Amino acid sequence: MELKVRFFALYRERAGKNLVSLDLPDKSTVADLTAEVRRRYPNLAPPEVSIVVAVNADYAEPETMLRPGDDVCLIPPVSGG
Amino acid sequence: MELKVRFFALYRERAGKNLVSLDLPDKSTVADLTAEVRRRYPNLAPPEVSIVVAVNADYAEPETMLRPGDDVCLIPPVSGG
Amino acid sequence: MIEDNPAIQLTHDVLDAERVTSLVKNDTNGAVVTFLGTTRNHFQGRRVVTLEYEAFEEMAVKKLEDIRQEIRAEFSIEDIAIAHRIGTVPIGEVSLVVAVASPHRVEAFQACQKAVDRLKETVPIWKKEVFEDGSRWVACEDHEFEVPGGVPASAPED
Amino acid sequence: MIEDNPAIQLTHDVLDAERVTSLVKNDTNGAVVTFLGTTRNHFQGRRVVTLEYEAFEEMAVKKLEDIRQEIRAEFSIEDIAIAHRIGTVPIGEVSLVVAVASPHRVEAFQACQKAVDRLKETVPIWKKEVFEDGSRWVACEDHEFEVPGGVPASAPED
Repeated sequence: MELKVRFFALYRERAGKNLVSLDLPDKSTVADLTAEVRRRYPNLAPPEVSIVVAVNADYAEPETMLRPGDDVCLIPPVSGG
Repeated sequence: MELKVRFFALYRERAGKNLVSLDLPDKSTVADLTAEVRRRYPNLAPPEVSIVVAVNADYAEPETMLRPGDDVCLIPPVSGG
Repeated sequence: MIEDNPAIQLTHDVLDAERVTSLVKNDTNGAVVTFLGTTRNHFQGRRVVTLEYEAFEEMAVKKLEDIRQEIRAEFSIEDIAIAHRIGTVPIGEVSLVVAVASPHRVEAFQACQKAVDRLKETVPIWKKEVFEDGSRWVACEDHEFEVPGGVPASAPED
Repeated sequence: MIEDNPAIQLTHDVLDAERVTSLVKNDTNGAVVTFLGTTRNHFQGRRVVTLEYEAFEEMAVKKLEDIRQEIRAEFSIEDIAIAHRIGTVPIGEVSLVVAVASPHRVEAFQACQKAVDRLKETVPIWKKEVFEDGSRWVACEDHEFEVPGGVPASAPED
């Protein structure tokens, strides 16, 4: 399935894009997606820092299964206030 | 010595006055003054509640010695805010 | 206003919380915590019609300044301003503003709360709740302050 | 403003702290605590020229509303309003307003502080400090977030 993935803030700047299309096998999980993101953008985050993902505007666990049409966003460490 | 004593809030209302002249022996203390106040105004405060006194706009201990010309005020329990 | 220090205000006028807060804001502070005390419309189910604040003004101003200095020493905070309204304060209006600013928020919250606590313990200001059928000096006319055979606390006093 | 709930505001405009506070005030509340986050002019000795806030707006609004509901459940508080500014925020201006009102002050202080803490943990908003010679995403570009051989954190990014 093809998924649109949005990048914000530091990730947007490091990737040089705010939207990326990824082709993933059906039944891929959030963990599969972040692994693919790391392959394509090795400089996004150091290996020991996990990449947080929001699916349909809520935080998702690594084992969450993705579905076609999901709104997927990568969330760098937040710093509002 | 003669001392002017000011009453505020509940004490003012219970005494029916905001200023009283008291004649006290020289070298009287704050405790002597409150004893005299209680004799003249037995309904001011119950015996188990101590009457707080400010001398020259600061809280005074019971053993503080009074001097002629001191600004003496009786301070009911405060409730600002 | 009783004296020249703009960070301490005791006034019969309506309080301007924005003005008090602006006294503490500056470009090195990242956090501003403001407390507003507002007059409530009920006490133990009785409807409060209005509130009357009385102050021993000279001493109240001194005690408020003491609190400012205490807070500055305890929390390494420079910027704190306090304003208290006295006289008649209609229900829902602001009787107290305490504004504290600090580079960091934890200190700002702690310092503001401590300043309000100290004010309620030490500053000679008294609040009277006026009901439709009587009145009550808050903190004074609690159970332990009843005088046997004395003036009943809930009697009309004005 | 992203949606209809007036107690949650995400905006590119200057924040009006008085308006946010007025949303929580009512005659049954005796205590209002307001937190203002303001933009600081320095970071570790470097002069900050301006700040840029970026948000994942749809999710940020949802998360802010989650915080309101959490606070209401935990502290039995009804009245809480949050406003966050995004985009460019000049130094010294307000980026965040959290206002909480309660009949009693202890709960108001605790609830306000908790709301600010939760916001900084969970709401997808990012702050970039812009220096004269570079910039830095706060919280991201700490030591542990450096990518070996990657983009140096202090390099000019725009």
